[in-house]
Amino acid sequence: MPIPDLGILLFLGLCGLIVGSAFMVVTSPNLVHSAVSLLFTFFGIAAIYIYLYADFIAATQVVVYVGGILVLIIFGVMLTNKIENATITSKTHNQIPGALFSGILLLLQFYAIFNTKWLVNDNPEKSSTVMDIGELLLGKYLLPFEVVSILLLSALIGAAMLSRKKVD
Amino acid sequence: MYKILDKSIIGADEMVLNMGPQHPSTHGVLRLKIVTDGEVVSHIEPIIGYLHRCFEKHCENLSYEQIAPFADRCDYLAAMHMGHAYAISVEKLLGIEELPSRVEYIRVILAEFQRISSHLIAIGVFGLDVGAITPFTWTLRDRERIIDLFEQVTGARLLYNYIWPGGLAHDLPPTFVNKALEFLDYFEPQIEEYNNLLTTNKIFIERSADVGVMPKDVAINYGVTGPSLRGSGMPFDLRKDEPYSIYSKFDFDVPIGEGLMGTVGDSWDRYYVKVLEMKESIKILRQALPQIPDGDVQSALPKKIRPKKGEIYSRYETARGDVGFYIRSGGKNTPTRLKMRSPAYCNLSVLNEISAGWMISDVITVLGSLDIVLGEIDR
Amino acid sequence: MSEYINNIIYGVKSFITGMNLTLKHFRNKKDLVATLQYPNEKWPLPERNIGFDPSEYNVIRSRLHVDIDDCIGCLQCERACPVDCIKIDTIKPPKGSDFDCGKTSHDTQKKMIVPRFTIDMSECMYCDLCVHPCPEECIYMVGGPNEPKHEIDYEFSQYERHGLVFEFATATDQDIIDIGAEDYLKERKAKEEKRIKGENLKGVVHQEDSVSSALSDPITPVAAAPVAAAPVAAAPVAAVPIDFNIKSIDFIEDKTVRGTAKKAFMGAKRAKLEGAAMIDFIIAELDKASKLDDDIKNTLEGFKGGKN
Amino acid sequence: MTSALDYLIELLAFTGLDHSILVVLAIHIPALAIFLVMVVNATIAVYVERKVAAFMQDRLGPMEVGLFGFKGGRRFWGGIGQTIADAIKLLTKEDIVPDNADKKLMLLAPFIIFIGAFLTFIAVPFSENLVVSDFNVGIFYIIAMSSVGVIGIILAGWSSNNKWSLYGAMRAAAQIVSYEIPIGLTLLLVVIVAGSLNLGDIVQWQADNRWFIIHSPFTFVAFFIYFISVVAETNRTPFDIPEAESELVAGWMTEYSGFKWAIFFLSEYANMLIVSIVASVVFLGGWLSPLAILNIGIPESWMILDGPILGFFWVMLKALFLVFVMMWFRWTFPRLRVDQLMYLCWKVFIPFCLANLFFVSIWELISGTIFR
Repeated sequence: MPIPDLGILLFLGLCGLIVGSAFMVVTSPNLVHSAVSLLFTFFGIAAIYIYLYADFIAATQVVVYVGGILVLIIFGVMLTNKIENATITSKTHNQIPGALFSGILLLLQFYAIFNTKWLVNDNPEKSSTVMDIGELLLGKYLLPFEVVSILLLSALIGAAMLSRKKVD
Repeated sequence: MYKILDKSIIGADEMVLNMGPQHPSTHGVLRLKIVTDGEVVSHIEPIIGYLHRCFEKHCENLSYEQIAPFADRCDYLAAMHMGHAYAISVEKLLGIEELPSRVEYIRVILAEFQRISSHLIAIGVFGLDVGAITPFTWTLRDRERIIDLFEQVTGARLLYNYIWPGGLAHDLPPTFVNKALEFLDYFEPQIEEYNNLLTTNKIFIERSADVGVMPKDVAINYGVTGPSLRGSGMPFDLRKDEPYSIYSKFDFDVPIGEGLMGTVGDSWDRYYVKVLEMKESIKILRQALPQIPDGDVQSALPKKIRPKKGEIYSRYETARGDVGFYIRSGGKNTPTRLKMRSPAYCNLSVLNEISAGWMISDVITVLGSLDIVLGEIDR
Repeated sequence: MSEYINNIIYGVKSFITGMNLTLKHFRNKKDLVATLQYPNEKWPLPERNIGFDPSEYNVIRSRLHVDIDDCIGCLQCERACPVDCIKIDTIKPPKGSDFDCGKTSHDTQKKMIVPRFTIDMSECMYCDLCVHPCPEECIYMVGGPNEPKHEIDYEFSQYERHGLVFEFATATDQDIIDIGAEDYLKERKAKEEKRIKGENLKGVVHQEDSVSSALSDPITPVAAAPVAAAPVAAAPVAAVPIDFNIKSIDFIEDKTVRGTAKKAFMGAKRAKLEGAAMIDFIIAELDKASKLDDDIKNTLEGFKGGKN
Repeated sequence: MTSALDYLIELLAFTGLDHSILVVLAIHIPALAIFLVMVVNATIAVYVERKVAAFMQDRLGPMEVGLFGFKGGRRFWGGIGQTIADAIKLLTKEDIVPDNADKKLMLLAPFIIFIGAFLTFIAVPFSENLVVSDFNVGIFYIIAMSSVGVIGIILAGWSSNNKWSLYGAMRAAAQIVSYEIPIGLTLLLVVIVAGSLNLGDIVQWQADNRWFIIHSPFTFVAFFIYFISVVAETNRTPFDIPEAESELVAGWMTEYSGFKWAIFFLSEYANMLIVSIVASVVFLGGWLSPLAILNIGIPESWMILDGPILGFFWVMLKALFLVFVMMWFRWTFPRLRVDQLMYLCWKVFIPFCLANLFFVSIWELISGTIFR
């Protein structure tokens, strides 16, 4: 029996993890359980980025989504419900239209996947992507970068305004 | 300017939190029912009685001599003070005016040592409440030395039953004065160490200054006494204002809170008054120790305590404040009614007034600065 | 702004002071460590001259000890104890007997022997009140005048609570028989047997039972105690040999009826009614409350005829 | 800088097995090594912490439990078997789960925290070439992975179904998320100067120039901001408000016992070691000998030890000193309040970091053009 390529096996395992945990996110009746499943989804996606030799993006994925957004999600779920009776649940509504809509989306995606001419690089360079990212961000994409910065800055100031103590 | 959202709109609820009866910082089996909004405390209700021992009712079935050890057990951190307070009240009931001056000197010396040891606990535990663990072990180490002195004098380390109505249980051992002076020489620099480690620490000041401010009028309205009252800037000390025993002979000051680090009457002031009071106690001890007169400590001891019909109320300044004994005698060897006004009980009642609106951590700080003893509150 | 900067500077300064201090303690640990390694090093007990003069007592309160040879059985210490941890029995020789109780070391003639002198150290609160009234100075906290005989012992411990009950009396059974108090011996033996059998415990349980079922009458708990103890003590006293006490009423199943009956029982007892008169009274009371039915009446009547 | 993983794969090549199997084999060896490092570190650190605490408080600390009958010999280093006995006790203890707790999450939470610490260790260099996997984005990876632990803390607090635990979790979340910012900004400053995210390159830059802590006044300040922030990130006193034993009983750990609690402890001390090693690598020259600054040469005969062994020694010496300082903090200072902690982060550290970032850029521009 030929030994299958472990890289492929690992990739398939990761895909399984992502899809499985994403499924858990949607179906779990407990919101906190959903949020925890999301953790595995994010981790799996970070691992996929590593497969693409995008180590910087992978680390960013963990920092932003796991360390930031997921924390805030769990934080919000915890704080907006009573802890005493722990009835944090989510329900499904409008199942039939939802299934139809997502089915159409799935078909569209398949269509896109099979009709795209994928560029396959057999010998990817094992070099850091950080330098390229930095040069692109501060060169070609400087304007979008700055616009996003201003958006974030205004969000920051807004948050500070909202959370300020009441001043008489 | 910035309106906080109406809670009813976003459907936020307040949470009731039970702090105690088993909690590291309630100083015993006190239970605090805290209503919190996030970290901010909106209402505190102290629930007491977990240590209730029917002290007052029990005393009606005990002879006057037998009450003395139970009085000690009320405030177990300042047992000498409670014994002294009870002895003074029974002497008043019996009409004993004059005691041998050796007795008075020994009583005052031991009471001041007890004040230092009790304040050491208060300081160390307050440090523990705000998170500093090292000052606690240092103060307990020094308190241990005072307890050694007490053990030498009385034979017991915590609950002494040494001061009896009309006299003392034993005389002082001959080496006591030297050992006591030795201790004072050792102890004075230690206070500076505590100050360097805790009192002037920036984090400690941030945690305690301006927190739980108790204005003078609030303190008086709630009947707060002792260092907590003096921390609010009210120079009221029974040792000065209604001198009992021989306190009028000594020269000492009554330290009050001055708001050095924040507002007058904050937790830091209540804490610092205790540090200053230890210094004043050392002052009294330095005056009293060399001039203990000779004499028999048991000459005024009544053979049998059977007071005439009547009632008295006597007050005494313990380490925690003004303890009062009301005794009504029916002419028997047991009191027909004994009522104790305990200082920590009155001090605790002010908790909600001064710490509502602060955070959970601050409730602990305020509670620590009030320096309560549950044995005395529940009796 | 200057306040902001000053705050930071003060903070850094105070942190350095504090850290210096703890480092100083860390480095001078050899001199500063205050711990005593307990089983290897013992707490130094304060010393005092040991003598018989009260001012020379060693005042250490570690354990009560009695020099029973010196005890004259005056019961002063028992009375002084606020927690009743001392229990003393004394037997006087009958008049005209030539029994010699002995002399104390103070040359006092003893007038009675002490067959029981127990101190329950688990109850003792070390208040020292029993030591001072003793006329013969024979009870003291170990470390007292007879210090050379008894080592100061502050670490006594036992595996069972019972082990902390110390018996100091040395009077043998023979001594008690010699003095002519066989009754005392019998009584003691009976008590001991009862204790081993656990009858006292049973009594307590029964008593609590009846108290809880008859709570409607506040006097019952107090009054029930002698009744529960009756089988032992009351046998010769009972005038009418009818086996009827408050527990006999328990056959009534309805709680309210039973309560009324018990109330009536206590009323009868207060009125010093006994035997058949008592049962009649109870029946009458139940009838008045219209709670009487035939079963109860018959059973109660049955008590009149002796054993049920 | 080559990584231990590559080295192991080369080493195992003689077996002639398939490359992918070699990778799997080679992964397990460093994983075991990391686990051992964590366990040994926790065992020793707990013992040292207790002794440090005891000596600062004029006590003796553990004195009774020995190792194979050896009680530590000297009076001041007695009880060396104490933490091993404690570990055995914790492993054999009953595992208590509250009735209304979310049992699955309560089991999962300690492992998430553990995995966070474990994954971080992959990129932590113990010496030159002594790193499991040498990432190009080393520092960034470490920051990313150390932020995973906070989810474990929140879950632990939430799933216990205890109000105290919930408070601990809320505080932990706010605290750790906030303090990641000053940590990121201070490390960013180093990255700007060194021009690389790779830890090996950063140490190489320090070898070529000078240690970062003495490079400029701004990096000097940055070191202290970094160090204090990581003390907060690892929940140590004076920033231990999530567990604050005098307020919240034990915060998010209140309902945990036995083995799960031991895992929390393991991770806490592992995190302490990680942040100390990162501080020593980034700011204190890593495996560079401090003797070189003082122009003291090492004897020729010792040069055999150069490379991994001596480098390991220097890294660990610097890191363990920082761990000691953390313990020293803990036994000296009171605890801050939640809002004061946030004040310190947002109104002191972050402004200072931003100013630092600005000034260090100017400093580098000037020193780069004028002095070089």
